[in-house]
Amino acid sequence: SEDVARYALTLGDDALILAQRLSHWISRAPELEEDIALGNIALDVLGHARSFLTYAGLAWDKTEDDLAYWREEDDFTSLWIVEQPNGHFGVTIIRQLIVSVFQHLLYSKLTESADETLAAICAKAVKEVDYHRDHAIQWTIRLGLGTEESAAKMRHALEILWPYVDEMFQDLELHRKLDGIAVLPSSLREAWDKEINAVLADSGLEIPKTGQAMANGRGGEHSEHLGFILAEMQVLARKHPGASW
Amino acid sequence: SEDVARYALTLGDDALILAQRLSHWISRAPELEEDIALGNIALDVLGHARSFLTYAGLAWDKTEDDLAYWREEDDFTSLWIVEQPNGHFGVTIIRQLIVSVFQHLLYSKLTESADETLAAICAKAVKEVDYHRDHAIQWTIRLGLGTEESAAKMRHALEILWPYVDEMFQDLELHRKLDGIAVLPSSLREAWDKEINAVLADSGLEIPKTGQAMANGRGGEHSEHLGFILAEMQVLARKHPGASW
Amino acid sequence: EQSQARFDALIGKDSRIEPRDWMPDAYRKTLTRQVSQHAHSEIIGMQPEANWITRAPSLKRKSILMAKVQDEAGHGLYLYSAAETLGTDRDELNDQLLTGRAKYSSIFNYPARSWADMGAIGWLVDGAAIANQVPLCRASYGPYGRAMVRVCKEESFHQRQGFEILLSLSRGSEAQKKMAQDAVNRFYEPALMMFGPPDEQSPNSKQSMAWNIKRFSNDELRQRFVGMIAEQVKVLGLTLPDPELRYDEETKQWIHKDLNWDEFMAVIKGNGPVNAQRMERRREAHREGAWVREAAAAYAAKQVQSEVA
Amino acid sequence: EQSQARFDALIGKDSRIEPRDWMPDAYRKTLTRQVSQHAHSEIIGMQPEANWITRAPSLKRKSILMAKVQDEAGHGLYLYSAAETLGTDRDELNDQLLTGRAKYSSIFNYPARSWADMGAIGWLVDGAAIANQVPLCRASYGPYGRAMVRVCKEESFHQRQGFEILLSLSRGSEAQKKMAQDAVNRFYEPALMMFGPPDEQSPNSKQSMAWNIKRFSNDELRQRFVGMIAEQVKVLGLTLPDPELRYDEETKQWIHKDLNWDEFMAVIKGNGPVNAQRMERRREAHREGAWVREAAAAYAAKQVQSEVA
Repeated sequence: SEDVARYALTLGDDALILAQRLSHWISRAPELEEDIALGNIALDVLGHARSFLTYAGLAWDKTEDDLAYWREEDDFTSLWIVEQPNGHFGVTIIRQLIVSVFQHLLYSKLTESADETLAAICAKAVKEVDYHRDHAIQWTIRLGLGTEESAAKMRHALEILWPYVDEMFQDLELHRKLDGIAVLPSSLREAWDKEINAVLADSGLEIPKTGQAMANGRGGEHSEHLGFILAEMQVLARKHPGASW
Repeated sequence: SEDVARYALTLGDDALILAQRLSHWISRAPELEEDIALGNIALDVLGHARSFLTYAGLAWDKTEDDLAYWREEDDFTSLWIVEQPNGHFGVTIIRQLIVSVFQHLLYSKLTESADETLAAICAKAVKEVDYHRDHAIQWTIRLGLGTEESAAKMRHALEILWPYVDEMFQDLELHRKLDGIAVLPSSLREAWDKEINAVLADSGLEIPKTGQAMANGRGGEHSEHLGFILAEMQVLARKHPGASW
Repeated sequence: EQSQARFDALIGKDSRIEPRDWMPDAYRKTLTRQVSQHAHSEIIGMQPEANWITRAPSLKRKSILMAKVQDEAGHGLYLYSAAETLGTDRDELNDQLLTGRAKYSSIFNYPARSWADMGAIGWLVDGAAIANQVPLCRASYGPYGRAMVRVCKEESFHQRQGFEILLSLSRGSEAQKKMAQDAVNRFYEPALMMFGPPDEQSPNSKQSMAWNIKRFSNDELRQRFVGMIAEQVKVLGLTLPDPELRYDEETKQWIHKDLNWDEFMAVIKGNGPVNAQRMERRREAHREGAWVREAAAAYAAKQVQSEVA
Repeated sequence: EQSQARFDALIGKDSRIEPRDWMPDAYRKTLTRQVSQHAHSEIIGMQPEANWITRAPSLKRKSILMAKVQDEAGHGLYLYSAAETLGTDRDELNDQLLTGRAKYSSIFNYPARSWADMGAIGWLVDGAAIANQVPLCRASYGPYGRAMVRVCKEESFHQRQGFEILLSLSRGSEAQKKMAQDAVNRFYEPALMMFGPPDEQSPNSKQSMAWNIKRFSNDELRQRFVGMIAEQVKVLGLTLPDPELRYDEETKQWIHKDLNWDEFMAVIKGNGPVNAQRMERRREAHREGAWVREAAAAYAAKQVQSEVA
């Protein structure tokens, strides 16, 4: 149904924008192993985006590329957290921690979705996200406990990214309509809090005292970053309407 | 003539891309006074770009905006030095030093161009560039002699930007054809070297031992940066072909 | 005692208080807070517009926008200078901003999502600012009043430029007109809230009026502003997102929809869409610029030494 | 003496030298240089392609490109490992790269200006690399030869992907075809120069061949490569920018245009279009990542301590 497509679109957009952000690390990481790790994660996440977008596109007779390259900013439904800049490595790690723990919980539940395609996509994706989550956790601990400098950078990363946490858990009308198919984001909050609290405790870090941004990416109201991300991502495709590559 | 237009285009493109780079500092400078100073410089340089492009466009019945927003990367003729990223403040200052000393010499000579429009544009521009040059020189001295850290950053800035110096002084067939109208870039080299050497000596800095990049911006062969600069600069205009703003 | 009497007399005959004059601590404190908040607002207010400089759709608009953002930095400078005459230096004021102890106008915590926002910000946000600020040109504290004269002159220029941006868009393609309407829809209510809470909930206003800092109440200023934009929007060929808006002939008042003061309070508390981003940009610029400021200071110190030697 | 004899015997019967085996210093040094240069080339070679990941024109191509650049990082890792078996550790090898003491393939000092360069790099650059590397799978040094087997497998996959990119473009719109031809024009000559100077100017080759590291001369390899691409370019519907190119039946040799060895030498010396940029990107990543590596090391040290305690 179109509702399922709209739901798949939200999952696809998050993954697409996150992959775009992560891929910028390739050839710029702190060490070669991380060029590979972040690149692998980006590649996995791009794969999830492609699956979700391809599935969503069926409802409107659109391809993954139609959806990725030919929508305008306010047609995108990505969360603000995935739009946030890479910053230094610690910022990227904290963003990964926040998002991959969330995605892991979400995709795990979605493997039981009444929508078989969504369940199948998530069954594959969840195994990969499990690794992303582990990668983020290990680095959070390492940098949280490493040096004074790294701990300070991690605290800073938490401070600048924390405002975008609540948005992930906002229930929409769409979620409620898709009972049995979609997962109510709010239902994941408790488990997410528990896991994040445990990781931060293991890392000598704390939940920062920041406000929460009035973010409404699902409604097409995006952070100021998305316009720049899309300008770069879409520039070539848009110069050649109708082209095959 | 079309040759004069092509020459004006080269001057306009340098200024346009430099203005685009500089304008990114606004709201990000090390102190409020520098937000204003760099912004003023960017605004001046954009003004020069507009004058040169408007004049160039007459030959092809194009507006400044046609030329700025609707040409492809390989139609641009900017030098690689102006395409280089802002980096930290010291990189921007050294780029300004290299370019504004060059432009000051160039525009000064062009005030005597047999082409009256070019002469008039440059007569106005040279006064402004004189200030840009002074701004760059003062900061080069201040940062070169300030702290160990600032001196190290300035040495680094010189190293990464020096490879793009020779390109500025390359004579083209176009310059030779426009005898009395254009200035042969090579004719400025001696004065430029002298001035730069003096500034670096006053700043406790030296000309770095780097290679020279095979740069051919005038021929439309650009650094890898220009594509990104144009994607951002042109994105909005290109979404609305034929629109007025 | 005598000082207080002299101060009261100056206020009483609507004269100006100057930096060298004695003034009550509360007056100094109130003014320092107000003037520095105003300065901070100019500085933070550069960000939504800076966001579109590199993407401005014509070189003329790019140039105008750059000049405008420059002016805002300039306003920030005058206003910090005015605040400094009250005895708090700029580093301390800046520190208050960076640590979140000082506020700035909450309107700048909304993102500038489209080019049309450059129009809406100019027309509505600068428009509201002017309505607020014109009376401040007569503020009892001399340096503030004089700074405001200069600021207001430039702001009204900016407002006209904003209006022109919207006018061009509304006369343009369907997509452009839609962009303009969308921007007006988003900025209308936050702009109306720039005048602050309704009078009955604004306890500080009375003292400020007694001191001849504030000349009109929040609601009075909001009325003037709504009346003005209700007329101008017709020229623009756009609509205000307020179906209830009308002029009530009986009460001689503009009736507008209820404003979302819960949102206003949330934004002030730090929970607006881009509070975190705005603050981090400021902090980042400060952090990244530290070595430059240190080097400049070290160089200046060496110069002094060598002159002495 | 005895060791040398044993080494010579192994080489003589075309057997493999393994890390534990004795080997002449010159052999070790030559191999260390060659293997680490190869590793560096993989690492620097990521940059021109990384330049287009964020702008790839379809998600499928983006995905393939990301996987390719990943593979290159992986090749870098195997090759550094192979080099380490010769007794120089990775930090030292990396330091040689960052300080400019070590070289990398000069082809990567040309910019990737358009999407079609992703095709041309895959088809021509990886193609030339494969022609060079397939014989290296039989290199006398075991770890190097085995690493090359793995590398070659993936490279030939990359080459096919590059070919496919160009094929799609050449069958596409006029603009796409032009983009493809332009990329081939720019990469043809630098790719031919990847095999190194003509044999008569390549003094080191002889020793490498005697040691069973190199199996064919520069010119022999270049011949094979030119022959291959001269055929393939027809399938692409593109042309090679070499009007002189022909197969001479008499000499059984491909005749190609004179290559610009002055440019080649200039690029090697650091004066190519993007040498400075490539090196700075590597240095920047190293510099910006220092705190991460330090923290990881500090954490690892603490773990060891707590295990001991």
